[in-house]
Amino acid sequence: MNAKKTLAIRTVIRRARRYDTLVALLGLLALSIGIFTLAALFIDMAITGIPRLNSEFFLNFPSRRPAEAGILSSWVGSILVMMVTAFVAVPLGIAGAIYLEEYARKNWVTDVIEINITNLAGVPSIIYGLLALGLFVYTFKLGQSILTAGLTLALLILPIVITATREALRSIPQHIREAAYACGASQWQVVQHHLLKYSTPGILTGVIIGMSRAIGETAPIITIGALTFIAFLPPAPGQLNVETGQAAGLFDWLWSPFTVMPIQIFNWTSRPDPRFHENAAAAAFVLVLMTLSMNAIAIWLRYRLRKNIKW
Amino acid sequence: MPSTITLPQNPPPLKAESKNLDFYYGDFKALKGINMPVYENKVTALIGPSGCGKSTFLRCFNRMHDLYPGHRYDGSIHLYPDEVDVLHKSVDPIEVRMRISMVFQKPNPFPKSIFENVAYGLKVRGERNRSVLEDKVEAALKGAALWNEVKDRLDDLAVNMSGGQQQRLCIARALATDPEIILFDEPTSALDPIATGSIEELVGEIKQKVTVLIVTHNMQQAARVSDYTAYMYLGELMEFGETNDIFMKPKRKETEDYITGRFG
Amino acid sequence: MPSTITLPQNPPPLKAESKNLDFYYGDFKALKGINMPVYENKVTALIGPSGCGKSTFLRCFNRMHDLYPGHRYDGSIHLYPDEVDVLHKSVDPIEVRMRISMVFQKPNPFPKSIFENVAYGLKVRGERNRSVLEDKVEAALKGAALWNEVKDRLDDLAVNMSGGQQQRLCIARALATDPEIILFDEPTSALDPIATGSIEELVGEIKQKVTVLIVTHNMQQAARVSDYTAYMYLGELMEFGETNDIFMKPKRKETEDYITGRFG
Amino acid sequence: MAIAPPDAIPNPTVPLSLGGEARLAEFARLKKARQRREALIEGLLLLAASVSVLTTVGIVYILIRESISFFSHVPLWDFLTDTQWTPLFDDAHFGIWVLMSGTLTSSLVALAVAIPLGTVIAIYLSEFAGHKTRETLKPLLELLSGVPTIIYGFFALLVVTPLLQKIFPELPGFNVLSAGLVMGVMIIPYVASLSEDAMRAVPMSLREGSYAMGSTRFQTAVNVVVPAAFSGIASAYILGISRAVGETMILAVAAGMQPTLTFNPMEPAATITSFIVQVALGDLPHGSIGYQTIFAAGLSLMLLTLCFNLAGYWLRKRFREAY
Amino acid sequence: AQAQVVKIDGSSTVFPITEGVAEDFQKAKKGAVKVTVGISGTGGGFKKFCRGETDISNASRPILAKEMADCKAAGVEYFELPVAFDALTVVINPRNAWLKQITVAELKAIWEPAAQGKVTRWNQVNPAWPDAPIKLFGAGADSGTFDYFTEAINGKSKASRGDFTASEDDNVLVQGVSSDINAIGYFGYAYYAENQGKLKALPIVNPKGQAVAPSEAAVLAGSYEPLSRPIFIYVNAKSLAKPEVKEFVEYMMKHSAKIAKEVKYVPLPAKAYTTGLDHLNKGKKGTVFGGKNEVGVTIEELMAREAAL
Ligand SMILES: Nc1ncnc2c1ncn2[C@@H]1O[C@H](COP(=O)(O)OP(=O)(O)OP(=O)(O)O)[C@@H](O)[C@H]1O
Ligand SMILES: Nc1ncnc2c1ncn2[C@@H]1O[C@H](COP(=O)(O)OP(=O)(O)OP(=O)(O)O)[C@@H](O)[C@H]1O
Ligand SMILES: [Mg+2]
Ligand SMILES: [Mg+2]
Ligand SMILES: O=P([O-])([O-])[O-]
Repeated sequence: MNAKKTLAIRTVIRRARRYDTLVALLGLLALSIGIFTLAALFIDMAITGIPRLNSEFFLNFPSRRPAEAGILSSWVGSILVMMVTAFVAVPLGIAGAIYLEEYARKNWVTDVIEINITNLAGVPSIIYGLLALGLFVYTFKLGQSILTAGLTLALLILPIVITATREALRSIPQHIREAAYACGASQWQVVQHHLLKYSTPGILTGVIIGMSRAIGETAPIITIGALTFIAFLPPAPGQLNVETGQAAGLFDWLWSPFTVMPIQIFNWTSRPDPRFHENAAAAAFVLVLMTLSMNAIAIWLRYRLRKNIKW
Repeated sequence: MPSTITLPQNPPPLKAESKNLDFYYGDFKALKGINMPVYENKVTALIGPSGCGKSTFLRCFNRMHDLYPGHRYDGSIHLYPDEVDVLHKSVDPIEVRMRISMVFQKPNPFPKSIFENVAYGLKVRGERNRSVLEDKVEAALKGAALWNEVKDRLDDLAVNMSGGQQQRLCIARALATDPEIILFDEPTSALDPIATGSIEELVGEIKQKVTVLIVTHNMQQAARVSDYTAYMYLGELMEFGETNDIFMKPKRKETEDYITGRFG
Repeated sequence: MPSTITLPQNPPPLKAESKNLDFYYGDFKALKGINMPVYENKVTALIGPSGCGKSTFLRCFNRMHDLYPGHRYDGSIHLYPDEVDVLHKSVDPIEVRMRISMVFQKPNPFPKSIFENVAYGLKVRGERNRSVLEDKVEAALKGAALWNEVKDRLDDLAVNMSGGQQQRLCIARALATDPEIILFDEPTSALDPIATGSIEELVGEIKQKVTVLIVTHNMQQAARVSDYTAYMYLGELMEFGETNDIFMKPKRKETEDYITGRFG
Repeated sequence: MAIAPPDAIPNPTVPLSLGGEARLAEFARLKKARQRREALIEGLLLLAASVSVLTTVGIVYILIRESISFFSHVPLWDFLTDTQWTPLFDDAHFGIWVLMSGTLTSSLVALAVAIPLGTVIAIYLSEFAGHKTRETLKPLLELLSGVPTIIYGFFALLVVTPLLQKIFPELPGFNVLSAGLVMGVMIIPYVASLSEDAMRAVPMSLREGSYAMGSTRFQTAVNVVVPAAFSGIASAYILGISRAVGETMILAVAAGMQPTLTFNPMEPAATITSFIVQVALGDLPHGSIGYQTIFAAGLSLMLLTLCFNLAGYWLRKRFREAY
Repeated sequence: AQAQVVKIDGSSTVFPITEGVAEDFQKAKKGAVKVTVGISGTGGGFKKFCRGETDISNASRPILAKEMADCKAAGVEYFELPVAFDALTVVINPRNAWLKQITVAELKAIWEPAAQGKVTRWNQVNPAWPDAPIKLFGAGADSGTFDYFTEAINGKSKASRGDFTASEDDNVLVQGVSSDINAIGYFGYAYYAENQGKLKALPIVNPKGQAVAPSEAAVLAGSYEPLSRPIFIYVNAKSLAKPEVKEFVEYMMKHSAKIAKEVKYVPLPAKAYTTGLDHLNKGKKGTVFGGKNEVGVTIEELMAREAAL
């Protein structure tokens, strides 16, 4: 190869490599925009909110006096709503996914379900709020209760759980199924003894991500009309009412009015007194910490736990 | 083309027999009118070039094809002594699989403990008694020449064993339920020579108790372990006979060509 | 164990030469001190059992291993006439790849039109002139015996062609940039016999213009297409010589065992 | 759910003494019994799977039921052509375009951020970054999508808008720009993560083909990887678009909820979603025209996202990964 | 068994007072009674109230004829109890140096329905004002504030232009006005009082021709007109049979004055609260406003009317 040609080629390569550098830089820049935003948001909340974080903040009800206001009713509400959500979405999601992945034959019914789940994943959360308002609140008369909110969010995260479960099931190699069948297992035994066990990390990841999404949802909860001052906890099962002497039923709390963290934050930020904004920042800090750690756990699960199941 | 079947002079009792067996993957006919005996407590090897239908044939015995839509059997495989046709549609494939175990090409232990792997077949059969389970697991592991290596770590994950150990574990899993037939589909093709040797030895031993059907692409292996050999080609059974005869004096040119390596 | 290298009596000009080449996948040493000549405008075949390092060796020539972290070369591969060491770290792998093309085991056309596939290497080299591109694409497609089949549908997607056509397209793609060497890694293993035949023919033709290094697991193919053959085993070069000699009177027992099919 | 084990352990389960037809009948009976159990389970699972369909049916039913009453008061033509949106006022106007313009403008701003940045990040992570870098940065980026959107809303209003006002002093306190930008950042991980998955699914052999021709990483990414992963990338974009169109709280908090027909991001605007929460925040007099309005708006939103999803479906079908 | 819950909903203006009372009341009762206070706006609150869904409705304007009819249809009878006075405050950006005061006519020119899309610059309202865009912020269409303001300024309830930033959330409005020099907006006095640094209250020229800025004194003196307004709670007469509701209302009448002051409203004279209690005990139901949203009712007038019930 002659020197002139070599030189020409080197020039071409050098020019082409410039784009490599450029894209790498752009990529890093874009990434840092995202990550800096996250950091800025977090630090901003931390600076404003952390001074308010003490045990009273977690144990007090909301109050018109900013210094006394706390998030007791809202974090308890969030947890109760999440319980309902998990209780509904997890079994439904897993069962649905098992059906689609292991049982469904290729026909129009499964096609419909299939397309439908993809579509649902793209439906805005506020639409779920409208569904809940029209159906749960007014048609089924469940009221603006923990049950309504939990069901709404369960429907909202159902596609997430289903998709995650299906992916987890899909990643189990066929030879494991064949081995189990060859031992004489029935289809359900294969599911119960093997598939469910081995897909647990994947399912768990999906559930956690879904729950972290649900816990931060505001719009559907507002839509069902839960923007309310709540300075009490839902009745614990068996809790005695001082005045009437009646014990609360096991599921009374399901019908109780409630508030959740994002609503409390929204409420505080919309108050005139700037000291409430500190409360809002503190509550937001707690909420973000909750969702971020849930996400972090999910990501950790995905990257670590999956490695432990070898085929 | 009719198969050339040379029955032994004093045939041992029949364990199974395929009769006019056709098999279809959708529209593709992968097996064409297979008639072949399987003798009790003998090892029968299936050989033939890649894609000839060895695995397909083997997997008919435990109705493995039922797992996939569009796979279709035609003909029958009778199991003796009761002469039930395992392919008959009134027969539950699960029941067939409980009588006929299988060991796969790639070792495929469940990602569970060694104990649970071996005990799995028993659990599926409803055995819950811990001491019965322990006894049977021990017997199966001994039968698979694995007991000494694993007896102190029955609770370890099976997937952390070596390939050869895993395959022996799969054999133990298949043995644990006292099957009538064990099907082997190229059980050593993922293993190194030493592990291969120990599996071959094992096959020789377990035939005392159970009938073995083994697919292999390794002629030497077939010659070493089997009593009978079937040579398949393009979905047909070309020749069946005692292994010595097939390898020493094959009746058909095609068989000879394949065995001497002139083709394949 | 030293390699047995039989150089031809009147050696043709050298095109490349590997000297004491070691290669590591992380801690695993996949190539051990390979010394081997590659003669200009000749076809050199690399044969050997699976896992012996044929592909690894081939991919050193165009520094393909640079794409993966932890892959390490030791030793050198000199390219003649300018005697540049393609493995030297001061040498830009992109420049190496511009001089040495490669055709892979599985046809891997880009998801673009036929024309763009063939023109791709030229565009990467900065060629923008449409008529130059058209001429070169046509020449390359003719060189790959594909022109007549595709000249009317140059804008069709390449992935819609048959496997054999795709592989010829990949050859055209490799030819289009006038490389000095083309590396083939089992180029026909994914193809049917007819497509295989046409690729083999092609290799015979293109060696007029370019030096060819071809990995194959098919002894007959090596015998048919190559001028020189190298037999590798466990990361070492066992024997190198003219193809006729290697197949007719191999110097080493191992080579003979492999070639006669007694092993592998 | 424990399944009763098959009756007996010893094989065969059907006694040898039985012969011929009786035997087959006994086999059939056993098979039936097991199949019934399995069918019951399958039925339950199918039921669970159809909950998602019921959800859709519920959504469509509710939206359409209320919208029908809505459109019996408001002519569809007015809904589509009126340029004012004052449904709760004395002089009521119902021009959905006012809200559509806000939705589209804010989505465009967000996508103008999310799509280029997300794509560049995806390319960087899949083609340039080493294994370690990718495994740390990608999860970190995904955390962005875990932050509750209401918090992004306040971040936009209280941090980003004042910053923007330093650059554009004319910028009002509520504006689509700031909300859109923050929304864009929120959407980045959706776009980046899915696109990256799609790019990484492109087989190495294709990349090797390109590198073997002497191309650089950039050339390989642009010429080979991106086209090969196109349908996956398109899905990622579609998801990003759905997110943007359906995002609520960021816009409700930071974009001003001002129903004016404008495509200028420097102005406040109301979107379909922010209108719905705004009304929901206040009053929901069941059965009134105001109540029905949010369902009509919701229906429009649903149709909008449906369009995008169908487009995505079509794109995926049309450009199935071809490698 | 449902726990004892006092359900309150309605006006965002009244919310701070009710919330304060609810908070103290629940503390005093050691959690035996639960009180929920929602914010649906006055109109939304009455909707629920007249369906019997709530025990008490917060209202920043009197009940309207249509709402009375709804209540009647559902058999809901109620007590009307004024709890405080508010000065509906018109605010501008503090950097706005040229706007010193505004007349009702000028406000009308800005806010009337006919102005939509037409009156977009300050000099269109008053040539003396600069040629700058008008940025509008106002209460959402479901709020009593909106009803009152439109009634007082435009002469008809809910008659307003629509192209402004409307929010039930007054803080959104504070944020909007404080960040835009050309902005003008309106909401309850409390929100102005809390944000005095960020906002400037615009003096309103009252019917007597004086420009008066909103303040407690001006409200008490009856000179902040026409934007002074009483705010109320309405109590469902049936609910009053429940001891916890009765207790709550009595507690509220005793403590409203203090809490109103705390949250920056103008408390009524002590007599007003005792009159209210009196009505409760004597069963004097109904409204003194006859279903009209009257503008410019002063404290004395209100007292007189209540006394006459
Ligand atoms: N699931 C399937 N669907 C369609 N055709 C199949 C399927 N599995 C196998 N075949 C085809 O059936 C024929 C027989 O395949 P089979 O796997 O039985 O061959 P084999 O003899 O076991 O080969 P090998 O030695 O490679 O395992 C082949 O032509 C194969 O391509
Ligand atoms: N990416 C890799 N990382 C680690 N080891 C590898 C890698 N690729 C190949 N090896 C190992 O290096 C050795 C040589 O592999 P190579 O692919 O070169 O063999 P080959 O001769 O081409 O075999 P085949 O005919 O099967 O293609 C083998 O032992 C293989 O397991
Ligand atoms: Mg096979
Ligand atoms: Mg290779
Ligand atoms: O919330 P309002 O007081 O304005 O009705």
